[in-house]
Amino acid sequence: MADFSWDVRSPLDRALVVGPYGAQGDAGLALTEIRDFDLVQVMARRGKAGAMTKATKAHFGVAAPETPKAVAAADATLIWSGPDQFLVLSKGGRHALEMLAPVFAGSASLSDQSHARALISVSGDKARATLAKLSSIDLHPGVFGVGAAAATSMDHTSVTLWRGRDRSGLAVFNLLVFATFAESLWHTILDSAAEYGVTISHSEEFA
Amino acid sequence: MRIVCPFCGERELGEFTYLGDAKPQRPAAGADAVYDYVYLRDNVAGVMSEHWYHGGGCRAWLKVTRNTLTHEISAVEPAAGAGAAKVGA
Amino acid sequence: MRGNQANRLNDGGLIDRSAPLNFRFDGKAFSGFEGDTLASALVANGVKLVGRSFKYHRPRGILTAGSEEPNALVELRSGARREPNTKATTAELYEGLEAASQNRWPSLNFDVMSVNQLFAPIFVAGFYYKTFMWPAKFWEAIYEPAIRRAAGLGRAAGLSDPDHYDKVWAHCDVVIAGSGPAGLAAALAAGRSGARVILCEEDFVLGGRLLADGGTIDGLSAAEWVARTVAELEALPDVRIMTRTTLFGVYDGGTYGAIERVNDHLPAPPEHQVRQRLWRIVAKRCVVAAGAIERPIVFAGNDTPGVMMASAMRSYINRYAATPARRIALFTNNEDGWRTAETAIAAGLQVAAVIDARPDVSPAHRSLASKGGFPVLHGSVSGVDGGKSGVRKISVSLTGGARAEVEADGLAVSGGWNPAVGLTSYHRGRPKWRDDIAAFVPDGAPPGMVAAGAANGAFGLGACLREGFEAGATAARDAGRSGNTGSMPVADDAAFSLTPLWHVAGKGKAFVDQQHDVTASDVELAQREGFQSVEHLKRYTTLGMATDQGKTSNVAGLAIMAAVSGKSIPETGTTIYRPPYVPVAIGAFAGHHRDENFHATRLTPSHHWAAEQGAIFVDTGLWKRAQWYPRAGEKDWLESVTREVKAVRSGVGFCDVSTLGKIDVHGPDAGAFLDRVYINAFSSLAVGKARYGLMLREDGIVYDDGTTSRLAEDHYFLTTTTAKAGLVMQHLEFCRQVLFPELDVQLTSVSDQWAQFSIAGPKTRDLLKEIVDPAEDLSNEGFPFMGAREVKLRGGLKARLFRISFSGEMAFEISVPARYGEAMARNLMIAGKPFGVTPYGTEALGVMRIEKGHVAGPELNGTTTAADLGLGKMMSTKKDFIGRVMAGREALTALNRQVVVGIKPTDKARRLRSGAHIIPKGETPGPDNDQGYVTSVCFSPVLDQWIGLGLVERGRERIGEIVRAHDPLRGEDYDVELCNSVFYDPDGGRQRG
Amino acid sequence: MKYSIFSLARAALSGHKNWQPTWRDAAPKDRYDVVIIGGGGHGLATAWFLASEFGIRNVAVLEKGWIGSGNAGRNTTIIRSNYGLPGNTGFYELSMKLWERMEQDLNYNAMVSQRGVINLYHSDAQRDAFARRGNTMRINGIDAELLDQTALRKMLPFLNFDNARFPVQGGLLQRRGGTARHDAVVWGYAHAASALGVDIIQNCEVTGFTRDANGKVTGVETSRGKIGAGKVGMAVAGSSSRVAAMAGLRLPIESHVLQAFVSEAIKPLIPGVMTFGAGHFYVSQSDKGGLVFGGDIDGYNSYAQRGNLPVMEDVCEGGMALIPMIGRVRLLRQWGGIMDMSMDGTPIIDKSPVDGLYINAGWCYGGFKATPGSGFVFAHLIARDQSHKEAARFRLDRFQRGAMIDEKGQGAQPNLH
Repeated sequence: MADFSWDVRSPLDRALVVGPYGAQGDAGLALTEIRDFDLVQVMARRGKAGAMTKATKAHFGVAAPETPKAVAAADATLIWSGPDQFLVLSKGGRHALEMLAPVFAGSASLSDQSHARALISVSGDKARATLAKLSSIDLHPGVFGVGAAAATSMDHTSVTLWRGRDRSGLAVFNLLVFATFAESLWHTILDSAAEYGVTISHSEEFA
Repeated sequence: MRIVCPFCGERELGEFTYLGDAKPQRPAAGADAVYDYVYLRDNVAGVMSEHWYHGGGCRAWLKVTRNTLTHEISAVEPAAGAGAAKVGA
Repeated sequence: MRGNQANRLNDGGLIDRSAPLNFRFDGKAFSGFEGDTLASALVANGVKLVGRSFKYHRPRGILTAGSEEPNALVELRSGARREPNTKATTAELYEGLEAASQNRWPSLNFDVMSVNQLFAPIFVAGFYYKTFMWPAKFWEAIYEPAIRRAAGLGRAAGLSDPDHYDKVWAHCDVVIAGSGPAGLAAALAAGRSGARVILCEEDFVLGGRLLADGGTIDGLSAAEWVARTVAELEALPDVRIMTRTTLFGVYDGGTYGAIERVNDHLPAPPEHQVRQRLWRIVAKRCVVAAGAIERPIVFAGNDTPGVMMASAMRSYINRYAATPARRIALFTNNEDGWRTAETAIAAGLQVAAVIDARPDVSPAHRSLASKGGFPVLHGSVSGVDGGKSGVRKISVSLTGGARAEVEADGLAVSGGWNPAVGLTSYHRGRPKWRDDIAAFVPDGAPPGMVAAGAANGAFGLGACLREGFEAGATAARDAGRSGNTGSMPVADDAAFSLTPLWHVAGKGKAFVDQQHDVTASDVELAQREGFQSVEHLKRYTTLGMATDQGKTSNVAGLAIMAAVSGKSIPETGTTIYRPPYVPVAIGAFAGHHRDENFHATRLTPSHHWAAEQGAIFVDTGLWKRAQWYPRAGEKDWLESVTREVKAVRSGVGFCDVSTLGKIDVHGPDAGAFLDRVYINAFSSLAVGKARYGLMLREDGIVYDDGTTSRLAEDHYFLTTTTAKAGLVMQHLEFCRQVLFPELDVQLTSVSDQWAQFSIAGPKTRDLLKEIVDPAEDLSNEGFPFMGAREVKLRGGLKARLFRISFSGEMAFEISVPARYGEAMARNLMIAGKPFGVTPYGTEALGVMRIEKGHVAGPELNGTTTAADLGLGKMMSTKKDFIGRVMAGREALTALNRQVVVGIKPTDKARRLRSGAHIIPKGETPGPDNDQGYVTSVCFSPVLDQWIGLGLVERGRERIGEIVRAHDPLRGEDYDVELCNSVFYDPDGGRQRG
Repeated sequence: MKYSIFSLARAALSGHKNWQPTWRDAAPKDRYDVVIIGGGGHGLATAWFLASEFGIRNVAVLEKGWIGSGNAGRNTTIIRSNYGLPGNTGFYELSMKLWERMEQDLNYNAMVSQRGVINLYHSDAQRDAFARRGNTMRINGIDAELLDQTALRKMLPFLNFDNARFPVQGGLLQRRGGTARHDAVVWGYAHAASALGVDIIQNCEVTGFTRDANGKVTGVETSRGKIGAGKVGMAVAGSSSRVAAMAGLRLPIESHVLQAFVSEAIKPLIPGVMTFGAGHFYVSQSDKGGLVFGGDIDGYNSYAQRGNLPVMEDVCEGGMALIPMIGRVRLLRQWGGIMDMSMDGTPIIDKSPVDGLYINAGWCYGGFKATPGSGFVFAHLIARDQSHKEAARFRLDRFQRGAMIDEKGQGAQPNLH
């Protein structure tokens, strides 16, 4: 009997080269792929928004976002993804689909997206300048504050974007991008940021 | 053009896909009625109600009231089944 | 250090004399300074002849000092970076700049094509419409090539553009076009209010006309005021000042286009940097403070090098300390033009005379003239002596009829000012005429936009500041910003008086549009021939269609038209204003999206593994898919593909089919929903089963197909074709949200969640047993054909297994979460090794589907019905579904429709080609017997010959008939037999076994 | 006055003072045998064919603005007959043949220039579709050649063959395709029709129809008064629905904006016309030197005659992807025309359900190349009350019958055609 290993590979596994990229000197941008997460799409059933909200509150201790926001629960982030729906993002194994199924039984339909996306964290002085080349959203701090989220597009590709907690006084933007587009979009981000200098890394730590 | 998605806020045209006149209602049956629904258009020169899809965003279908002479958008509302989880809730 | 800059003043100007720059024009070495434009450096070096005109190849010099320049166009840079038609007046000087004059041969000084001037009596407006008609064949062969060679100004590089561009979004409350007094005042008011402001200035220095004309503001010199204002603006966190940036267009929803010339002032962009950047600025309000453009007066010889706009002459002298002439004559019809005489005197130049078309001149100017020792001539310039070496002598028609001559080497002209009404008119608005300034001013503007200062017809410095400041404050307030605007900058207003004068009658060519060589008599000819509408005038004479878009010529042209047609100027009207305000490089609009980055690329989960195997990839929409896997020694693709097919048919193979669209359909009404979108029933599908489904468009034509499985009572897993994945999702959401909102159903795309592989061939089960947990029953009873369920794999990983077959073999499709996709490919290779497992690509996939007679993209071409595809029986008669009613129309159910049929050449050695047409035997091909065509072909290893599918009139009734495959494009015509479209295992025993 | 090099030379001697108006700017009479609504290329061509081929000279062409102010004056000037479906193929070839004799017919140089039109393909599937279409053309007696990449490299070496997201693999070439000077087509038909007695009436907007007791159209109401007519033909492109509504008709048509662009003039760079097969971009170079190019429609119903920025970017992206040497060439002007997009992408030339009213509409963005053919078959229909055989499938009731002519296979979704 053959011996199999079921090793996982991030869709950015090949494209991501840890280290500096682009202009030399102080990097304007830090680009980090976050690996090992669970991501579940939760969609309320017809007329069951109230029940879904209640279930969310009971399970996560926070209400599900009803507007484009990312809400931090103890060990998960609930990210609005459309009317009557949100994504549950958690470290791998925390809130997997099977664990959430009983929570939302009857109130919402669940769909596993854990492998459908890559998660990229964008930060640094030039984070906004870089994202302005990719996103038509206004990311001014007065408009897109901590916890703001958007279901939007970058480079004609759907993404989920939200602002995490600031790090060292600088804004952190998180991006969920579709896995099969991830490598392509990654290169586009690098091209956009090359003039500022980029530090590339990956991590299993959640911001 | 920018459309104020009732769910997402104001967004760039590129996130949306256009379908067309939102006035005709799909008839259940009848060749003439369906022909009319599928093929004939008022082709309004002025204020028109239209179906747009926020496919590059929240995937809601929207009814957009827009002037075809000026492109001015005066109202945007969700399609009946967008956000329907709140129906009766 | 002055180098050879003989016409450079010793001091003054905004140039940095400590930073000399070397450059070449037409191969000759010159020098200039940092802060120069190419034009100012040429002026400083005494170069007067800069270009040749479009039609007559007349010698031309520098007319203006800005982006309205019609004449001083050069080819800038060389090699792949050569930029034709670059305005010397806006090109910043840099070390090593190379420029060449254009539209001349062999040289600027001796241009053979200037012989065209001899034919000028014939080459009038529209002459080409009246001739070159005989003989007809000569047009393409002789006349047109000659015209094309003669036209066209500069030469494009002819090489791939080596530079990069990008595109950026910006958002603000107020965007301001122009940084003259009005623009700066607007920025000040809006910025102080707390508004987010973007100030765009096309020049590389802020200040607009203040740079050349100075003035006193708030008791400070213009330069001091600009410096103080800019410092204040830069200190405001939400004010962004963008120089080298032109706001070129306004689009719906308060979106503005702007082009930033990031690195055009350098020989080449530094590493990692772009050449130019396209800005899409979303602004709640816009203040257009783009100023005004001084307009010429049309007179004979007005295109002679050395004739220059009066304001441009001031720019060269004051801003660049470069003197266009030593002895200057001024021709003006207004007060403002006199400033050039003042400037010339202050710079120590001679003023030869001022020719003023007005009856009176102010006492101050009269005393200036007597102090300066030059005459004031009341009248008009009627001719200019001088050729390519520039102005020598000026003929003047004095009021009252006498004539005079003035010797000068430069002639400054001021015909008044035209507000820059482009931006305000781009939504097809028409400006309105104001008699007091004899100019068009904005009459309304696109929503959110307002004009201020000279752009609005307010020419005084004080008025510009006032209008700009008020517009900025109002814009900020409208955008919800209510901070304290502080005090308004104040300056005096100079008087502005003008006597309109457009055209001075005289002998010789008087140019209206200098770049396109449109003369006053061309305008008159157009009127005579009935081209009186301004749009006809423009199109017939090409007036205003040159690279300057008529910025210096349009108003004069229509004024002359008005005069000859006996109408007023406002009655004559203007043409439609069209963006962009200045020409913009096509590369900038493309940005990052060129070469390999034209569109995004989608990669399958096993892509990198396939690449390691040496797969050849094919573009399928945005996807890269493995097309085949060549092996050493195989001579061509056909050999590889044939091997792959044979391996599957005799053993086992696998193919990544993750590109299929995959949609989770959830909810209590999921089955009812699918019943309405598919022509066949799905609510009756048992849990654990899959079914092939066909969707129509509402017009009854087939839209898409795929296999949909029921994984739970309220959960279906739907697949679409690769091509239609996104569109089907959109269509289903439309059905869910708009057509059937009463149904409780939820949709999610899971296309990227699952890596899906087709495993096919008689040894499939053997292979799967190695991978799947031994507890899973894969037998025909335990997992029958069209079964679908979750299974556990060895090692505990969960997968979905579907017993479906596209190849006609015993086959399964297996899905694992996508990040296991690469591992799955590797494990299939390991597990399948004993069975000779072979990875296969899309070509082998295609071969096997054709052998099986399955329809795909070439048959689902947007015009075929279910019945055309042989799937008519699937259409349920028991329910409504999308497309049901329209599918019943007479022409869609006609008996003579082209339907899918199998096709094979009677000569087994013959290659069949897609796109060949089907013609009955023994008939001459023609539109009446063109009975269909070949849609898909392959070489079938099973049949050992080329086979195909086709859409053929009544094809299924004609099985066995020999017809012609007619392929004149490829010079082929051969007999083929119409046959059953299922070439392989027609009773399906293999896939069920 | 006959136009020729001789008349030009003679006129030059007198300073061009003796030229007459190219067409008579007529005032409306009370009644005409035929009134054509729309002074664009199609309307004027119809009038000229009525007068020259069908002997009907008591004809008026009513134009609400200046002649050629609609799509005739805002297109990308391409002529071709490379269609693949029955109904289209023969019609566009009829039109092409009329282009080939236009200058001689009209004594006006419309600069019909047959420098070739090539559709580029980037995949096997696209090549197969082009092969099908090219063979259709050949079977209909139309020239067509299928070029592979080797041939194409020789012909158009500047295309992006090697560094492209979707490399060019070949193309379908129609050498007889090309361009014509769009405004001159309008002026040429006006010139020739006027000479045959047709009244060309500008600044005359139709505001309604007059009908008799049986509902038959008896004339039109206009901004310049009522004008009686034996028959009324409409050729108003983007305004088709608005004019038809005046007669109580709804059409299978939507009005959409199509943008076009021109670059600064440059020395000859690009021969012929080419269309990108992997994006929305087509281009030719005018005799004046400008690259004339366009792409997809903006995508939503509009009567605004101006284009948006995203489509402008999309077109330029296509341009750069295909011809990377045009990066530094500058885009000079952007404009938009209103297209009468039909539900299958194919025109309608038919009697309307209203007696006496004839429809010529639904040209999508194919109207310019159809100008002479459209005029000819429309004149035929009006004069004979019977469709010309090459226009027999352009019936209004084809949608009811299911006999669509859908070259792109997009169905009843006009913005996808």
